[in-house]
Amino acid sequence: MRLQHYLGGLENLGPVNFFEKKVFMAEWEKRIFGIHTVMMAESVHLDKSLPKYPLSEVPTTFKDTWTWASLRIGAESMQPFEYFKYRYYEKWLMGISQFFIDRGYVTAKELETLTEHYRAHPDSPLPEQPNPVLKEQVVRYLHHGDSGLRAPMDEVRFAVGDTVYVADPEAADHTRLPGFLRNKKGTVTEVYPGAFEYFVSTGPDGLDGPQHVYCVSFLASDIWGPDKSEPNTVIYADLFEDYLKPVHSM
Amino acid sequence: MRLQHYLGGLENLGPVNFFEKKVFMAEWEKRIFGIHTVMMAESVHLDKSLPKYPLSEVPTTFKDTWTWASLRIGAESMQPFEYFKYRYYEKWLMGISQFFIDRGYVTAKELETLTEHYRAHPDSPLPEQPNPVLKEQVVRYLHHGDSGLRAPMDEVRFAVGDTVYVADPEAADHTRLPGFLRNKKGTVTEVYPGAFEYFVSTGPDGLDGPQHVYCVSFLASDIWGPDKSEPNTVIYADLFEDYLKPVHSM
Amino acid sequence: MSSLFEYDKDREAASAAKVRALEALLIKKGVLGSDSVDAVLRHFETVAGPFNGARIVARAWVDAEYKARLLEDTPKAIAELQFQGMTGAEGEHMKAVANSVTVHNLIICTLCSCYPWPVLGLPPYWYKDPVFRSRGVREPRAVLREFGVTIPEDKEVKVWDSSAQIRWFVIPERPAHSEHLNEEQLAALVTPEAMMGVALVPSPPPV
Amino acid sequence: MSSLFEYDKDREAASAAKVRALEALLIKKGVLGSDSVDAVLRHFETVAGPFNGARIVARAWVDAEYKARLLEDTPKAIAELQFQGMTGAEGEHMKAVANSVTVHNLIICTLCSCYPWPVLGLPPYWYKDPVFRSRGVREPRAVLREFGVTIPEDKEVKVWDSSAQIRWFVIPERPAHSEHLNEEQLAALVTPEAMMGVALVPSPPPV
Repeated sequence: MRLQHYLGGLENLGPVNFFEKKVFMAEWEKRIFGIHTVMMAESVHLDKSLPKYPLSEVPTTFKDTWTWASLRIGAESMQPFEYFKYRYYEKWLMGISQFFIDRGYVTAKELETLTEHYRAHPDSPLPEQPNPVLKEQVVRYLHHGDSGLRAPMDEVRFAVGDTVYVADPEAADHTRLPGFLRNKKGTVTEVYPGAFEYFVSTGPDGLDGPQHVYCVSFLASDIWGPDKSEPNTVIYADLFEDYLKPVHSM
Repeated sequence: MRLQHYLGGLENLGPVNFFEKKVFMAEWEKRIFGIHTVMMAESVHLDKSLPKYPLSEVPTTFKDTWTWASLRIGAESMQPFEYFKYRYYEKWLMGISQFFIDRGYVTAKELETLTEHYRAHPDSPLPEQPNPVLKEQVVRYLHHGDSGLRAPMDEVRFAVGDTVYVADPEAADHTRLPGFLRNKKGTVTEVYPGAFEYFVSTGPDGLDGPQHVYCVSFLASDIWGPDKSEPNTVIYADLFEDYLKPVHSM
Repeated sequence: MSSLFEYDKDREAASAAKVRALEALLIKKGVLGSDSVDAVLRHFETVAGPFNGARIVARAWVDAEYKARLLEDTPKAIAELQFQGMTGAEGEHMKAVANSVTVHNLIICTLCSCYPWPVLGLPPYWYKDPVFRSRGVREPRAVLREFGVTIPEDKEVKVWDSSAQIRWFVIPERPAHSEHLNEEQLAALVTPEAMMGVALVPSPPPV
Repeated sequence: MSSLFEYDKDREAASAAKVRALEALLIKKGVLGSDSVDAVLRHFETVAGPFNGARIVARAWVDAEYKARLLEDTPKAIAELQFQGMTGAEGEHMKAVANSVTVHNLIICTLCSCYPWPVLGLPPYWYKDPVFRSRGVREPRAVLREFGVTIPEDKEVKVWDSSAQIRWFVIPERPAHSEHLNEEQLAALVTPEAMMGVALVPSPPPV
């Protein structure tokens, strides 16, 4: 487990920076957000997600799967102390640049050289090469999304009202199980209809193929202890089935 | 508790940077190390530590207590995520500068203005004002140190071989109790002769006035669990008496 | 305070040059069109944003049956309003939770920054910051107090941590003394913060 | 690897200017003399340093009775050698621990960077780095392997975490095939890393 999986519950962090309501701290951040979102809109997995997009008709040289998982893996697999050195979109820029280098779309040298160029000439324009069909797909994607919803599986392991324990699987690079819930006791409050595909395997962490998702409630006092928790507080989390164990297994 | 008190045991941090054997990464770091050490050598508490230094004969305008605790408080009370953004001596420079501003020795404005001057003229010299008597005290301090050793207290609460539990006192800004040992079970392996004064109160954390210090051993498997610890490994820590509870108190 | 997120000019200029170089290269290589990124940004100015959430909340305030349907089947009730793109990216599976005299709700994503884009747009920096993500689940009442919202001890606090498909948003309580406002005027009172559960909707100034 | 600690020139220049301004102001205000900081630095070139530890270790290797006294009462045995400043700053309460065929020792300070200055001088950057401080107590054997030292499972590993007065140092095992070396030659083999417990002392090259 890495520190970034255990953010929930760290103490003595000082005030939340509530006054910073900006979505982007700098203009450049909009561009990396946009690049990421276009990548999601042309990811090869979109012919398996809902709705099924006619991706073969979209003229793009992008031939990879790019989902939120891809982006999260970049940030979660960082050296934990490095994680805190960078602002949110700085981490996106690092992860996405590295992805394009690793997958051979651009070379590190190309990127470095052109970065120097734009550093020296910040107003130098981008190449003018519109791609109307891709633009249409981007707009379509933004309007219709990308769901991993599947038909329900034969066996639903838990029912509303069941007491469950949260598992503590090995998780090195990526997980959807928050650290503060591991090994805690909760109650199923909702069984979502259908099963959900995460599109990316998280390896030993357990996500691979469609599975049921549950909403599970936890008393704050069961998580932080009665002395160190606020009164009358309940935390709800959506958890994939593989992250839950029946109470008798403990 | 702050993250920096819980460093011991964090997982998935990647390799130790063993190849960086330098003590100072930049020349400027030597200067802040030196300033800190001179402050320790002219701290007003030195007429109470061993040996008792004739501090009143040393011509200095420094009239405060400055011990390791003073420096540690600066780093430990940082916002935890900020802690990881700065290199070791950067944190010293931040803490020590702030101390001199807070205590009125220099103003923020003076420091800022002169910093700009040296930024523009890095080779501009320091003022030439030697202080041979202070220099002598610095050399004396470095040779003879600064011990908080006191006569033993009447009651020594634990004996070699005793099983003890480690307390978990509130600790916001400064503690000498590593987080990973809190609430763990250990065995006293040595009772150090005499009592020790820490010179600085740690408030609700508990250090205040002289107390006995014990060497306590912990099986790695008792700390990290049998599945997540290396075999045949024992951790020894020196713990102040206030951090220990007898086994029957649990 | 905002200095926590403000870095020096050199660092920003380096990032700006790098992202521009990346976008230029991706255009040249055919991964992006030069109009692709702008299409994304335009979407969050015109289609997806807190203006949608505010209108949904206002409708729920003036129509109790609509509110019941919204809580029962959020996507279906939102579809009634015929906004565009309401099941689009990051809104595929949304769920509304309602504040009341007995319950206060707060949304959070401790692992990343999940957020219901179609109804709230993109999240502010503090929502993505590790400080909120750490504290929001451990001491939500203390965090709310910093935002000026004091929740009495006998009122339950529910924190919703997104870690799978669902993106939650909060229907705040309708403020007192707002009987004279119409639906559009009510919508104008609803802030993104209120729909995240870190703020209440204040009463309108007396007429 | 060392890039983890290497920052850009601007950042270093800003720190350098700030520390110089601070030192200049403190000199002007009479807190420091212009010769004070240099006196500190000179101490670590001439008086306190790993050259002392190496000579203590070599003596322990050639004289078993000295080694026994060193382990029994470290300050008293060090005093026999009549080095300067051996009970000085950060050496007021030192303790030697010995490696053997059954035990390997490692020193660490998880809370800060405590280190026995008189015998080892000042610690290297990695010792002060949070990564070593985190991992050294949890997986000392894995950390040692990265440094090229494999400790067999049946050999006990003892980790000494400084959190009060004692500053530990390690007497490494005398290397094989070193019978022909005299005390001074042996001292030349002893590295600071060996006295911290992250390295072994290699055998000298065959004559």
